Amino acid sequence: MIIKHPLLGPRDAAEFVYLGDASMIDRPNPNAPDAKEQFYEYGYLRDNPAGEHKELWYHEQGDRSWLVVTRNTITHEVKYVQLARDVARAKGRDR
Amino acid sequence: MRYSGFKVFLEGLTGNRGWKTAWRDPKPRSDYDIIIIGGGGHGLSTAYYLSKVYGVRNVGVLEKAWLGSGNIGRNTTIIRSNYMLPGNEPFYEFSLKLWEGLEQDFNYNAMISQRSILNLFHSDQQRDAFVRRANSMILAGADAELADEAQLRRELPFLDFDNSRFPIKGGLYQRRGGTVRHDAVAWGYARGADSHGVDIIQNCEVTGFHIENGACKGVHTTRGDVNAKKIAVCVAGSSSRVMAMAGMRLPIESHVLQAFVSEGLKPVLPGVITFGAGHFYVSQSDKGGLVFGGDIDGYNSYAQRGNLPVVEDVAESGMAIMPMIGRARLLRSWGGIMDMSMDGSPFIDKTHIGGLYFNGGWCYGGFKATPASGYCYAHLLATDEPHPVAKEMLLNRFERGHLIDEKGQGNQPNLH
Amino acid sequence: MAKFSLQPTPFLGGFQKDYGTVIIKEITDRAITSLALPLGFEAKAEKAIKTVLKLNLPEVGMSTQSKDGTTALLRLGKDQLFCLKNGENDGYTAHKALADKFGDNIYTTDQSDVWVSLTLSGPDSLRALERVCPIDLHPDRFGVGALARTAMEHLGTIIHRNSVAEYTLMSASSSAGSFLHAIKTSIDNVL
Amino acid sequence: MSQSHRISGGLIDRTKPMHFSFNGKGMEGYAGDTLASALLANGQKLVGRSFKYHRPRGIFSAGPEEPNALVQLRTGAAQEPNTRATVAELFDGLIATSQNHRGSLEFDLLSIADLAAPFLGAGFYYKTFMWPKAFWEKLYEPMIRAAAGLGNLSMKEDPDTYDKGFLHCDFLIIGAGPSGLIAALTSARSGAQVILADEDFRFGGRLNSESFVIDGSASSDWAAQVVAELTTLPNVRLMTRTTIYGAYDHGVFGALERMTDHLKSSAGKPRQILWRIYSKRSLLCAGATERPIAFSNNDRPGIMLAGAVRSYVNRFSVVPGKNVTVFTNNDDGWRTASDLIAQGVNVRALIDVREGVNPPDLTGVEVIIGGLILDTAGRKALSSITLKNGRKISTDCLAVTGGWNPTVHLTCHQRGKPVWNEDILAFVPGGTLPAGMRVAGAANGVLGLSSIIKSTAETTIEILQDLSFKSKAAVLPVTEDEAQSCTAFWHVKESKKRAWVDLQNDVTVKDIKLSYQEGFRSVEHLKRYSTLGMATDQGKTSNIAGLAILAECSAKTIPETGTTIFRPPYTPVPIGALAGRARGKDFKPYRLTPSHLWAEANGATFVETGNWMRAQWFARAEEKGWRDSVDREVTMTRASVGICDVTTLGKIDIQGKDAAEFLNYIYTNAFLKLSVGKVRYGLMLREDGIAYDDGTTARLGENHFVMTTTTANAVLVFRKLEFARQCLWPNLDVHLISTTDGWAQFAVAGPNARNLLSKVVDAPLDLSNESFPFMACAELSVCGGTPARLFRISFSGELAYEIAVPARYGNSMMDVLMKAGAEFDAVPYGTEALGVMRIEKGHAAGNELNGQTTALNLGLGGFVSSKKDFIGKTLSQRAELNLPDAIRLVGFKAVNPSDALLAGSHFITKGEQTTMENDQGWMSSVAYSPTLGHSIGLGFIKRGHERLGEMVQMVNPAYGIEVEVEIVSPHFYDPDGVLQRG
Repeated sequence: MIIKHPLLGPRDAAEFVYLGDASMIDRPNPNAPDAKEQFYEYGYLRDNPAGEHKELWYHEQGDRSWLVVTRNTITHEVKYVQLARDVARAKGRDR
Repeated sequence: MRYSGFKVFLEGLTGNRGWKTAWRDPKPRSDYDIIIIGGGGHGLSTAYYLSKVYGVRNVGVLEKAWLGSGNIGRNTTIIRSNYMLPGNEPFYEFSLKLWEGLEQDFNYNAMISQRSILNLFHSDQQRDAFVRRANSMILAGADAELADEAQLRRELPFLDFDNSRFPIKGGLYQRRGGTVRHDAVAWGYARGADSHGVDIIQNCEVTGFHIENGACKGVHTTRGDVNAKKIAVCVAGSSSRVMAMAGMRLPIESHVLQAFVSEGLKPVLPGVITFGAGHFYVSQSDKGGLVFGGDIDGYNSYAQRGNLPVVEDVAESGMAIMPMIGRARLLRSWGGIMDMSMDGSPFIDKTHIGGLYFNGGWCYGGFKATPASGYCYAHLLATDEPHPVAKEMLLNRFERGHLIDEKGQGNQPNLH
Repeated sequence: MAKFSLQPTPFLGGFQKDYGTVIIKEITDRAITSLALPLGFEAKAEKAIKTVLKLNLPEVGMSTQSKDGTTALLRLGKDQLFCLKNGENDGYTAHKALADKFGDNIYTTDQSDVWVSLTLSGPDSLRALERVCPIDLHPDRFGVGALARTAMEHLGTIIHRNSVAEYTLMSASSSAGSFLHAIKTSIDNVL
Repeated sequence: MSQSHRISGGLIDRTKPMHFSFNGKGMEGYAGDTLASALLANGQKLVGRSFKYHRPRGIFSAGPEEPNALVQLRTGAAQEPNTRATVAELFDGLIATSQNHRGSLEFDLLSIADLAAPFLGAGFYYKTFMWPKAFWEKLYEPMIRAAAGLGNLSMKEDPDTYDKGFLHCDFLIIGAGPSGLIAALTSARSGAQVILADEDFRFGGRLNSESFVIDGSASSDWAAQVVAELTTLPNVRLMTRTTIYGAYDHGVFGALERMTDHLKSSAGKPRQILWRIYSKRSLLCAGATERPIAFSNNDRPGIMLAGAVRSYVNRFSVVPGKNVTVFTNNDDGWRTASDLIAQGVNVRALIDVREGVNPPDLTGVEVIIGGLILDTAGRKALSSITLKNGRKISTDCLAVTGGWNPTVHLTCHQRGKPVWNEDILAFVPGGTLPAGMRVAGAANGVLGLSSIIKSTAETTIEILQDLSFKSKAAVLPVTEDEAQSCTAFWHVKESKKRAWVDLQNDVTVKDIKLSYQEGFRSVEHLKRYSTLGMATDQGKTSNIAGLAILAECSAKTIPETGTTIFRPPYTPVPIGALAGRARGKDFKPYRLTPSHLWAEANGATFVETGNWMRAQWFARAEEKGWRDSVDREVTMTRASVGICDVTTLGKIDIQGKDAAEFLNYIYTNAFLKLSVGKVRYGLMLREDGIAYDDGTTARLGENHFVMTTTTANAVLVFRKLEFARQCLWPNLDVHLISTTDGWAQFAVAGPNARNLLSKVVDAPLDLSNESFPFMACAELSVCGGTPARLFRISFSGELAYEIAVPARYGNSMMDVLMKAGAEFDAVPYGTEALGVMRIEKGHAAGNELNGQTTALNLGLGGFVSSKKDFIGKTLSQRAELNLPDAIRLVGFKAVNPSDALLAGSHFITKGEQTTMENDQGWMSSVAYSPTLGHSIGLGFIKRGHERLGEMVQMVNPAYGIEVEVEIVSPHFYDPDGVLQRG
């Protein structure tokens, strides 16, 4: 597979390490009243869709950036790739 | 119709005209006591044990394609019970015991061959972990044997002992482990279940659940609605997709695992061998092909095909321990979808929806579990109580903090 | 007090070899300082780079160098660069000097001994690199000054094109021997 | 002349004769021959035996689809089983032997299986061999395995080397037959980067095998001219002997280039190269594969594909027989007859199954229209055929054609599903093709040379436009379409005896019918039950016929019945090639510590720690075994001072205004208030609450920390920190860079550590306990100006420091430390002594931090802050991770001090049965403590912290050992930590 890095252009997926669903960015607020429930869902439950999937890849053999890759899990077609840091900020992570 | 050597002989004399179909091709009925979604290994064995052991015969198995088309038809055929944790080892040992009498039980030669499985280790730390595991196995009534380097040199002289990057220091044998002709398992169970009255309905895809007031009453399929008192989901590779139709999210990610077979060769490997310093396992089939594999590709996928880096990684690991296979040729590769759970261990459980049961999350270890999975699932379906050897395989274990994490990798499925 | 003194050991013993159409040479006198741009103060950092190094901030995956060739700036990532100082035998001191000049504007880390550096030059270097380097090195896509961080024979590597037929390769110093072995094997296999 | 079947002409080089042997018999061929053509030239018809019935087999095809002519090539360690003679290039000195027979090829004892064939139908083995149970593994299975398989591995290490590489192109053309050459010509002139690859050693494909005329020349001459032009173009890479074997995601292809397989020896160069080709667009020009017709006894040597007969006659100038008969359902068969006549070969008859067709004038040939072959004769080679009217025709070669199947294999490697084309009675590419791929020529179902050329040129121009290359329509060469009419005819239904569909696996029409009869009716069931298409040729010539017969059984059409899907590789790829260089010592890179040279020179034994090689111990001449060395290293370190290279610990430089806050999220314990110049131990959890890694982190400046990780987790922790930095707390100003390799770091431990270090540390650093206490750190210089870092931390429990210098000084530093330590009898110590000392101190390491244990289990609960959030906090609080009877890390010693403890043992409460239910925990680490004079262990046991002083059984049934042990504190040595603070 090839991942089109937003800064570096197309790179073989072998340079990357995969983590999983991009919802891993959404670490819950530990002070929420239902934090335990939220962390359980965050830690363990996945949509695991057959189709478009936003997922985290780490360019370990490259610039060390984490990317959010939107990829189809049936065709493997990559729709777009973003820097995870930008995504996390856009999601409003506060620190 | 009972199969036997005598029958084969008689039929041979009369032009093989008397062989009947191995199973019927029924139409789905509108009502069953239990329907099993998924006509793969686990679904068929569930149907078999439900009908044979628990006396539940009004059972329909709904399969979206041809029976055995899932992972039972695309695995590397290994059976073993070399697990470590109490949540797993008794279950897999129960499974191995069922394998040991299976062919006579269902009157089908699945070529169960207890050729042994050997896990090589290459460091003191690995050895310590294997000793711990060997002792767990023995404590649970399984067999385990630790071999040192000298013994392995005698038994497997073709391994690379002298020029290897990671020296082979020994290995953990389970002599009762081995291989099985995988398709035959599906066929044997299907034939057995069919003979006890189970309807196996192929080309019948479930398209939705009929849920009323928190209870599941039946399913919608491409061949009409089917109702049942209990609905048992058993769809490795599609667990999340199917359970999503019931509104459930699962602690599962689906990944592709590739497997490979070489051209046929005269016998070279005595049993199953796994590499401890890389990702590689190999055995030789009765036809002579080296059947081997390694790690999952590592990303979510529902495509039954893999990519090149893992092929190379597997070949590299293979050459690292047995450089004699360099001139053997890889003949075919394929991929299966593994429902990887968050701790690497499976689920056999009720769901919060009445009448809806779930069996899945077998990662890449479902084949060896086929008999016990079916037996324990049948037990759960028939009695509404978990079978004693499967009592920890519950969906709520992550909320409780009861992890069954053999590899200690945590909640990242692609590392299990 | 100081009756002991320390002698440097080059990671490849100062290896060089001329294969005719390919030449490999270990670089032993280069300081490498990593520069990190503080979050939210990238513009200030860019200005500091201009002031201190007299160089513009290159694009990610590109480099610039001073006219005299003593200083090069490699942009490895959005907020990370390597500043290479040629002719420096003491990387840590060179890094300290830079750190002092940059002050709070840039975070610096000495990387001189993290890497083993080789130049690979000659008309057949591209053919040899084809055997280990996954990056498309066609001059239209990887021109002079371009760089990429990738993996070669399982080893993380930075490749930098110095000229049409000369590359710098940097890989982890602890595995320098294996890296050299990989490059030498590639050359042996194509010549 | 020995080459009894050689004729004139062809594309072989008669100036280069080549000697070879088959089954020890010397033969001769020419450069340009394949082994198959050379065997045929020498009149060798019988070349192998089939898989199941051990029937005599000859050469069936002239290409990669060959099911029959598999040989063992070469000898000794280079022996290569299952090599298709039809693609093996002849070289001088080639040695080939036949395979899969017991006794000689001519008299195979296992051919007795053929007599038992009525009892060995499809899937017979699933129905028998079950009684008595033990006989399966003891008798039946060994018998089956010995008879099965094909060739032999040498059991020796592959003597050749392999290489890999990466290629990038705009446009990859797969196959260099007529369409591939046209595509290459058209695209080359546009300036695109083009790769043209073909598995053959000569470009041209069927142009070399046919008697076509292009632009007035022989088609093979035209091909040669095109190749000559392409050779001059710098943007075109021509790759002969290169099989594109797999299509992977996003335009990536796997290719195998055979570099030395056509040579007697590889001469030290790689035998084959595995290329990963990255293409923007690709064009599959793989041509088509001919298929046979099934009829009784259609498997005898001498029965061949008709197109293969043309190849042998036209390209290799070999006649496969002296009296050839052609059997066809299509016009193509006619060309075989006419080409043979043109070469002066006697054609006995042309038998066309079709009624009402009218072949062109085939002078002197008997043409039988509407004819059928019912049977054949000839034990080891074809001698005659019998027609439906009972007439026998004596013939030594039967050329059979049932039409052509487009070679769609690569189109299926992703999501492609071929579709049936009724016009050409074959599957053509369909469904979703691999990204960027298009298909041209016969592979796309276009038959007829002129049509192929025209349509390929058009497709190529579309592709180039798509890639934004300017391209002119090429001047197309002038040629004609050959006659192509074909009728659906798969097998001779009137045949009464076995008619082979899969020649290698011995699957007959009857087997397919039996499978259907038994309910194996999906294509996949048929394949798996009968083994159709599962041989080394993967059904290239048999799958479609099998499907057609299955369709016939169910009275369905072929497309209703199903399709066959091909998976990679297109043709088998040696495992050695897939591994490339990564084998033996090159399996993984070596990482060496900075003092490696010193250690090597000073008696170190090294051990693999991940990819690192670390000194395990330093043996002295008088020592009898490793224990002697390790005991001495521990004792002398504890008595005076020892030095250990600890460079392998991960080091991460962390800087930024928010670095302290960041670390506070990462570690379970507080880091905000760590003072500059201080080090703190830190524990990390995974987000699921399980302990992950530990180490020390030093604060060198307000915004500057240096973290150490365990050796094993260095990369993983860095990855996790980057995740936290970029994804979880993206607004923190924090920057990470690994400096693991940059600093050589040495532990200097023991009562004399300070005295030793004071000899190398430059002023003004004051090492006194007051100014540089336990857990202090500083940047300084050593040995008169070399920059260094000093940390006062202790893993051994002694007064200890870790001193770091730039890695290039590491070897020298080790030497200096030893010289400076000489007056204290300083010793170097390795990982074993390090391990002993940490067990004596009760420190957890990899065996304890195994990904299954919590801070509570490890006795590190005190490091878990309740005041702040950190990774893993919430989930670590789950109920069942905190049960009262949770396992706890404690120490163990044997009640009888001479008993040895063993890691991996389990614990059973005294008096209880040794079962899993009673399992109380396990021993994770053990060592012989020279300090205490007995074996000690660390382990986990339920409620361990409350059970100090209790005796339990350490059981190790795997080794047959049971030892009574006492639960003790894990801190065997200096439990109050007086020494390390001294």
